[in-house]
Order: sequence, then structure tokens, then C-alpha cells
Amino acid sequence: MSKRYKTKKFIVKREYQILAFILVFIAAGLVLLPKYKKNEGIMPELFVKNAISSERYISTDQLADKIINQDPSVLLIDMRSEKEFNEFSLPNAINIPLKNLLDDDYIGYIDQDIYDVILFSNDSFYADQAWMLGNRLGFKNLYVLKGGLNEWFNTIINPKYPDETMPREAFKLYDFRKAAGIYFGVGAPKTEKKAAPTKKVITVKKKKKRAAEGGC
Amino acid sequence: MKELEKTKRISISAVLFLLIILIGVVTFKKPKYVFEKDTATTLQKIIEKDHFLSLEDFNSIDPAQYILLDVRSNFEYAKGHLKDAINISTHQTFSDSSTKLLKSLKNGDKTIIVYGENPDNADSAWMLLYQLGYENVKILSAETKYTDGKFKIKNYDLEKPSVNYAQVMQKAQSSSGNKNEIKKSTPKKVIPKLKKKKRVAEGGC
Amino acid sequence: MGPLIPNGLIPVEWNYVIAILIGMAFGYILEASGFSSSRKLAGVFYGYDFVVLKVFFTSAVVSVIGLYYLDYLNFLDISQLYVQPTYLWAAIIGGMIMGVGFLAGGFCPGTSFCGAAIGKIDAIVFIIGLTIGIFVFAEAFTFLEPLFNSSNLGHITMVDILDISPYWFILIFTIIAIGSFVFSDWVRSKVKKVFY
Amino acid sequence: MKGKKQKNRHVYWNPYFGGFLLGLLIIATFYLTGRGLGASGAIKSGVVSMVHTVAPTHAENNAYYSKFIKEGESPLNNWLVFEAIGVLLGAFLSGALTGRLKLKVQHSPKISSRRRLIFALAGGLLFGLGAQIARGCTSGAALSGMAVLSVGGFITMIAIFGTGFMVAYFFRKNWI
Repeated sequence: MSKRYKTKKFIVKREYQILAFILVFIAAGLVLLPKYKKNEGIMPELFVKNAISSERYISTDQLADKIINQDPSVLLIDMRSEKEFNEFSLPNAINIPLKNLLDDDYIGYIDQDIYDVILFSNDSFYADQAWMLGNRLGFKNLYVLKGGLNEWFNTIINPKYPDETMPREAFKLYDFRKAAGIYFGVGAPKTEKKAAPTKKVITVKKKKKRAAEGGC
Repeated sequence: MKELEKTKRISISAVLFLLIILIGVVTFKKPKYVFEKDTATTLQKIIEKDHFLSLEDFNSIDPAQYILLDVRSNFEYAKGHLKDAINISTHQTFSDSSTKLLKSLKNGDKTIIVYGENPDNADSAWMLLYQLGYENVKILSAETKYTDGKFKIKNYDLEKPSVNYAQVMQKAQSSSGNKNEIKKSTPKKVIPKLKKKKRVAEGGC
Repeated sequence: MGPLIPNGLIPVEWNYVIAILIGMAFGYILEASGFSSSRKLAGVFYGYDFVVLKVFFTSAVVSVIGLYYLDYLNFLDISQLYVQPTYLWAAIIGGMIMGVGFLAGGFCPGTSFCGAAIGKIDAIVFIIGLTIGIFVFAEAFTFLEPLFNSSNLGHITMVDILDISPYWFILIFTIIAIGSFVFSDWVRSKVKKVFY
Repeated sequence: MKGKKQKNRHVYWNPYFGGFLLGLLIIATFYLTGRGLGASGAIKSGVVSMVHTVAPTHAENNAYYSKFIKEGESPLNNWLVFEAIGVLLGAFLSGALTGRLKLKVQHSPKISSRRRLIFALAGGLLFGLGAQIARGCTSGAALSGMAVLSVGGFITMIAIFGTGFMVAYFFRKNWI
């Protein structure tokens, strides 16, 4: 049994030589293979496909409807600066200035699958850019408020009275917007004062979830 | 106690390993298009906001220095467009002809100026081109419209609030008299689950 | 694109099933390679048995090569993998304590499980020792905390600190590993045989 | 092959073959779960849950235990614990197939089995302590760490084996 080891001259078995060669060959392959830049996020083709689809937009009317019905799945994110946010924002919105979008503190808000995240800014531009970045990183459930706050003020807060010639739907829409405007605190007749606030109190408690923290 | 000195199994598995890798490498196709800029760089670029070209600047620069890219649909383009503009609507960016054209423009001396119905519309094209590594792209910050048989272009103020929101709201509320209740409620702190955070997998001990 | 579970390609519910299957394979391989025998493990320090070194380095080389090939072929995003955070002094001092423990006990935690599974009493005692050790650590945590949390270098890899292409590093690492195999065989041919 | 195994139950795999398979397993682990293998974490979970059951308030006040105690979830509900169960099963399977199952204390003929057990206990104690300080043992920190080229993995590995060689002289009687 021990005879094998007592050879005076130390030699490596031929099989091991070949195996060693194979291993070095494989490792050298990594060095020799042509390098290419790795793609971060989704592939450009998919990016375009998502970008040209209009599904990412949500209209102000839809949003107003969601807020009034206290849709618990909505998470509003204000992309403007902190100053603008402090002056005015939509109810229950969270402020993530565009420049902080990818910060560790905020990325969790846009990279998740619980809420429908609705991004908005003054018009849809910042929100759209944020959406594009999120789209590239493969985040789901991101939406852009079409037209942003400008559109919000044009439609919900200050709806335009439709012309007489317009179809009936336009009037319906106007009524809805007017009512929504009252909900958001515009021109409510004094008699309705009581009705509005009770509605306003949002009791839906969103469940706090914490990131699973691993530890070693 | 000894281990097996036989090398049959290890030899077979090593050769298989090598074969699998070889097959993988041989059949591997390099993706045709990859994003060259990562998202952090892109975000930086967006914040700097020097990728816009106002209409005045556009009118003052020499047409030989730029190439206009119309990202609207072919139909809109046919109705009317800026002089010498080339039409590549966003979804056609990867078609053969536009790839060829864009490649020739990449890192050239000429600035690529994209425009659409409004800057918002041109933004996806810009984002795409920039992230694909085109440095010399700018968005024409203007609104284009085809009305009354004429193609018109006018300046567009980006991200400018149309009204002073806070003031309007205050006015509206004071007129209705229920100021207190409708005040902007303090943003509720919600902490959504951080799902795909990198390195979420914990290590073993 | 992998890793599959963090990217949601396999539902999280499968996590534990996969854990057991992976564990079984791990245990089987360790046991079949002889890691359940403490005398075999300790042999590497006396030159009569280099199975630890061989298995260890072979697996490190194969896994790192495989992972980088998967990364190259776009099956896996290597930047998403968990990298142990490096706490320099904690790693050195903890490693030294483990070194002494290895020599005294003749096992490491993974191999002691294997030994215990096939009925080695010393392995079971080793596991009891491990439990006490962890208990001692936790009780003395306030005292050990400065060391535990000192010199945090973050999730860094050799590529970050050596500023070298990972592929070159892998090639060099492979050659070093093969060199160590040859060296270990040479040492083994010189050292007095131990039978156990 | 099988008959041969019956005759010599102490024939192990070729170490390179074992290492190769282990390498593949680590690749599979990383590919599936994004994390490496581990062993001592399972015992840590065991200790935490034990202390938490015996003395809940103490466990919650202790800075270390409290890191791993989550409300409504047992510390044992952990990936590593399941993996450790798998290790036991797998090793048992391998031992059973090759006829290595036997209740015994393995030690050098020069020492008594009492001495061997005392040393095993002390070694385990030190290993447990060290593994917690270094945030991982040989499989968690060194083996998995080296697969992703983690600096910590290499440092831990060098520290373990470097110290091992340094102190090998003092423990020689135990082994050779």
C-alpha cells in the first residue's frame, strides 16, 4: 500500500497533468474571451417597447377617482424639489426629488411590488424621466401622472365648463371633476362642510413592512 | 484510510465541464445593443439639465452643425416637419436602416437634436440614445403642432407650474370656508417592502 | 437571469426545499470526500493528508471560474451575489481563533455535522462546544463588540482592492492552486506516512 | 465497484473529484439563491432560539441575540437551519451507502478518547467563538467567500490555516 509513495523521484501522474492543463485552459479562456460591456437593467429593445406604450400614463381623472375611493394600493411620489413639495403636494404623497431617485433611502419606494407607484411633477417630464430609469432597472408597477400637477389643476381643481355643443360625456366628466374638486377642498358650499371632512380622514392604514434583515 | 487514486470520474467530469463551457461560449451571442451608460450616470446627466436646446439657441446655430431627428410617427411627420429633419419614430430606433444611420452619427461632430410633439415626447428617444452611449444628443425644448395646414413650433416651458398651486388652493379653501379640514394632510409615512434590494441574500456563517 | 430566488424567478416558498436539497448535496460531498474524519482533516497541518487543501482549492477554483463564465454568458449577475462584508481585524482575529480551534477539535462546523451524522462522538462533542462558544460570544458581546464592528471595509472583493481584472486574478489563482497541489503531493511523498 | 467498497469502507473519493463537485454545488447555490453555503449560522440560530425560549427577556436585552429575534418568527426559521438539516441527511446517506456508520470516538492511538473529547469540546468552543467574530466559518466565510472573490473570505482562510500551521506543533500528539 505504501509502496506507491516510496518512489524516489517525485512525479505527477500524467492524468493530473492533463487535468491541470484543462483547468488552466478554462481559466485562461476567461482572460482571452473578448470582453463586452455588460448591460445594466433590461435590454434596450425591451426598454423601447415599454417606453412607447402609453400604459404607463394615468390620467388625472383616474387618479382623483383612486384617491377619493381611498384605493390602498396607490403610492404617490412627488418628484419635485423639497421646497416645492412643502408648498403644495397631493394628499399623502411622498417626496423623492429626482436627484435622489436612486439613493438607498428611496429606491425601496419605487422598487417594490405592493403598490401602484404614481410619479408626478409639475408636468410629466421629471416623472417621465424617473419612470424611464425605473423601467430600465426593471421596476414594476410604475406609472406617470399624465400632465402632472398642471393638468391636475386644469382638470380637477379648475375644470373648464364644457361648451353647449359638447357631448353629454363632457358634462358628466365636468360634474365628476367638480365633485372631486370639492373633495380636494375647492369651492365647497358651506353646507357640505361637514360631509367633506369625514370623507377626508383616511383611515386605511398601510401595513408597515420592513426589509427582511439578514444577519450573520 | 486513503482516497481513491483513480482519476476516471474526475477526468470525465472535467472534460464535461470544459465541453459545457465551450458549447456555452460558442453558442453565445453577444447582445446587439447594450446600454453603455449606467443609470447613475444618466440620472446625473438628467439633473444637470444641459441636454436641452431652447428654440432661440436652435435658431442661432448653424444648420451644418446638427442633424434633426423627428421622433413622431411617420404620419405626423408626413404632415409637416422641421426642415431637413429625419424621421425615426422611437419604436423604429432598432430597425436596420435607422441603426445604420444612428451608428454613423454616433460620436460624430454633429449634434443630434431630437424633437417631438413636446419635449416629453422626445424624452424617451433621448433617454434611449443617451444610455446607448450617444453623448451628442440634445432635446429641442419646443412644442410642435400641425394646425390649420401649417407646421408650427413654439417654445415650451418645461416643468413650470402653470399656477401657484399653494396660493390657488388657499384661495379656494378660504372661499369655501373649510380651511382646517382640507389642509394638506401630513404625508403618511409608508414603508413599502424593499424587495429587490441588492445583496438581500444574507450570507452563511 | 440569475440569481433566481432574489430575482423572483423561483417563488420564495421553494427556498427551504432548495436549502435542504443543497444541504444534502453538501453533506454527501463532504462525507464522501472524507471530511467526516477529523484525523484526515488535521492531516493537512502535518503533511500526511492534504485532502482539505485539495478539496478546498479545487472547489474554490471551479466555483469561481464557473460563476464568472455564467456571468460572462449572461446567465447570472455577479454583482447581485452576496459578498461577505470584510471586517479586517474581526476576520483576522476570528480566523486565528478558529485556527486554534481547528487544530484542537479537528473539525470545522460543516464537517462536524458530517461527522455527527455518521456517528462520530467527537464530532457531536465538537458541536456542543460550538454551541457553548456561540453562547459565550453572545454573552460577552458588549465586550467584544468594538472588535466585531471595527475596521469595516464593506462588501469588497479582491478585484476592488487589487485593482486587477477579475479574469486575470482567476487565472493567477488557478495557477497558484495547481502549484499548491503539486507541492502538497511533493510534501506528502517526503513525510512519514500515518495510518489511521 | 460496489464490491470493492464493501471490502474497503474507508476509500473516499478522489479529492479533486470531491472538490469539483463541491465547486459545482457552490455555483448552483449562488445561481439559485444568490448566497453561499454555511454551517455555523445554523447553530447560532439554535442558540438564539434556545436562549429566547429559556430566558426571553435576557435574549431581548442582549445586543447580539436581539439582532436575530424577530417578532412572530422563530430564529430557527432560517435558510441555514434547513441547509444544516440537509447536511446531516446527506452525510448520513453517504455514510450509510459506504458502510461508514459507526458510533465511535476517532482518535490517535497515542491519546485516550477522554482526552480527544475534551479537546474536541475546547476546539468547538474556540471555533464557535471565532466563527462569530469573523462572521462566518470555513464554509460560510472562506469557501463561499472565495467563490465570489470576497476579501474577507481570503483573509479568513489565510488566518485559519496560517494559525493552524503555527500551532500545529503543540497539538502534534493529538494527531500523529
